[in-house]
Amino acid sequence: MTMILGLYNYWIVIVLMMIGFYIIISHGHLIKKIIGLNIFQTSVFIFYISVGKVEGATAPIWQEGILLYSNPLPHVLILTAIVVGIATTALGLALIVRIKEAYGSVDEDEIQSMDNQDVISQEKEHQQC
Amino acid sequence: MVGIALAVNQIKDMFAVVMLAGIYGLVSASFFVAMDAVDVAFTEASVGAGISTLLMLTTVAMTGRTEHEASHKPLLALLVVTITGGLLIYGTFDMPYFGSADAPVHNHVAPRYIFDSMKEIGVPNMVTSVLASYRGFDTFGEVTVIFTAGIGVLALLSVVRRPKTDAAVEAINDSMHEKHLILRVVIKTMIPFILLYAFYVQFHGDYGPGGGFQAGVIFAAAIIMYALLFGLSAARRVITQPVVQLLSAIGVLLYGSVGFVSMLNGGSFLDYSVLSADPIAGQHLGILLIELGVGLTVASVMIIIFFSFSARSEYQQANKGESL
Amino acid sequence: MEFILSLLSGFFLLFGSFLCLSGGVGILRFPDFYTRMHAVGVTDTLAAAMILIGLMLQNPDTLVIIKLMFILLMTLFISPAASHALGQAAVLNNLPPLVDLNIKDLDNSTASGDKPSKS
Amino acid sequence: MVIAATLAILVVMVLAIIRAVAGPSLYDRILAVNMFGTKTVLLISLLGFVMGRPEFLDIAMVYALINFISVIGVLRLSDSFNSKHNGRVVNPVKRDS
Repeated sequence: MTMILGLYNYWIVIVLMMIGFYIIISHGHLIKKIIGLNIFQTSVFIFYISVGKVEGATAPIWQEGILLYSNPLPHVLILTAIVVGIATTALGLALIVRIKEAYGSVDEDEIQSMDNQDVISQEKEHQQC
Repeated sequence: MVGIALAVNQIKDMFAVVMLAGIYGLVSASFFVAMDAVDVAFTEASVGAGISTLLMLTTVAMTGRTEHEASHKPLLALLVVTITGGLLIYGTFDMPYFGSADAPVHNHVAPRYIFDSMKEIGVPNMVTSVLASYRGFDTFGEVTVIFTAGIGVLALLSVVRRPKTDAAVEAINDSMHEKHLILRVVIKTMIPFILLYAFYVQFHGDYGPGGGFQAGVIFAAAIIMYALLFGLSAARRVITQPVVQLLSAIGVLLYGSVGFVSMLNGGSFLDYSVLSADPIAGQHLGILLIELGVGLTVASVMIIIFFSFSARSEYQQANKGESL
Repeated sequence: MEFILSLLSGFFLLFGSFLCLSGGVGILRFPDFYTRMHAVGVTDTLAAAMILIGLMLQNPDTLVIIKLMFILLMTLFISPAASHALGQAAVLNNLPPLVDLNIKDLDNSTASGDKPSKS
Repeated sequence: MVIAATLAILVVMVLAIIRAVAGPSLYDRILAVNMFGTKTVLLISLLGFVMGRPEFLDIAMVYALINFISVIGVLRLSDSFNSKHNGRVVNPVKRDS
């Protein structure tokens, strides 16, 4: 019982992470993949933050008379990671927009089949030559 | 949160999924508050709930709303996920319990950050002091990453603007003026306060939650709000593309040059104690400057990203109208 | 004085929570979008105001009260504007309200198709 | 009393999530998100008081702002979205009014 109470935060993190992972590998829609990636990312954030939490402590802003603070280091790492995360997400979305323009689809399978057809037609041209 | 994530997995309508992702961001931010990570909650609130939802919506609007039924069976994926998850859970059995104060994380460098930062840096908000001073080099790297991402988005999505579309844009603008009259009035009164608030967050970051990252995002949010309601061309008239690009570069440069100035003054890179006669005053000055750099870069990169996305979207719509 | 303040703040907080709960029940139970919007829009603004006032009464610090006032003002600005925009968008995009279609005006507008009822 | 209010708000947030997941139309979802946002603002200000450090109201303020922005953005984009897909129906109305 103490183990469950002591470790449940990790398990929640793992469940979230696995859901994100599942979304990434099982869905063909590229935007959904990005959202899955975001969920994965958030699970890592939660992991860091929950590791930094100290029982009975308060937020790491110095104040007269408070001695117990949570660990500020994970907060710093995650703070920057969130902003970097949005920047990279934007980059991914930009790529998706370009893919949509080039292929007319954002579904992985359709893009794959289009690529395959391109390759096949190219090979045919080669054979004709 | 787990429930929301599962729902995201199930729903096919992309629009609903994006809305749920927004709620997910809000929930995780409240979680961060409950976990004492106020600065992180600040960032997640402005980024996860606001900007990323907007960007995803723009993309969804450009790429179509429905998702096709998956053609292959997800059983293999499920198997992989279950095995990985099981292994990870097995790995947690050795982890320190949640909230325990003697976990290894709290014993390495954290005590120094917590107990000495007030003496060494003189900034009450430990997150700011660690971010800007102890680990200033990391933050420099991150700012550069953001800058690079901005460049990447610009390279991928920039369009050559044609003067012909301006009339069409004006027409859209007029129709919007009728439609969103109340919103426009409300927002026009609010935008100055939002900008003021962004500056408050920027310069109050030493004493409370806040700092360059958050302030940048809030500043960008105000501009984005303006662009949403008054049209992109109007927003471009307020803050033009070259200016934003210049500002984003100036932010990174400011950060880096603070580091070099501290080197010239005899310290090591990004060691602010030498910037002034009094080490604590030097630290204050250094933190202020680099937070300003961070804020500039983040704000302008966010604006660049949003502008390129919506310019692309307008461009696509204009092209579609011609082809019809 | 102290006692009266805490009593008042408790009253405001309880009233606010009650309104919140009724709004929550409303968003879940009401039959269509417009009634739900009524439930949320009406209760939300008042509930937020009540809870924030309750918190204001609890704290003697001036800065905190000013910040709370700002939040309150912002909510009072934002919430109606957002509700308005939402309702208007729904009307403009022809989301049908769940009513008996014996109202003449509405009937006409759905028949002609192009023009939604002016609201 | 503060804790009671916090609990009430948590319950309402759960209800709003249910509506957001179930919501038949797009606007139901947006409404639920909007409500969720205001509730988060309240929750965070209450949490600040529960934890005894009411300086954290800054975050609540950011929430109020950002929530508004995202609702407006969603509406704006959903407009353009709808007009793109059944443009024949919506566009004339826009020009008339």
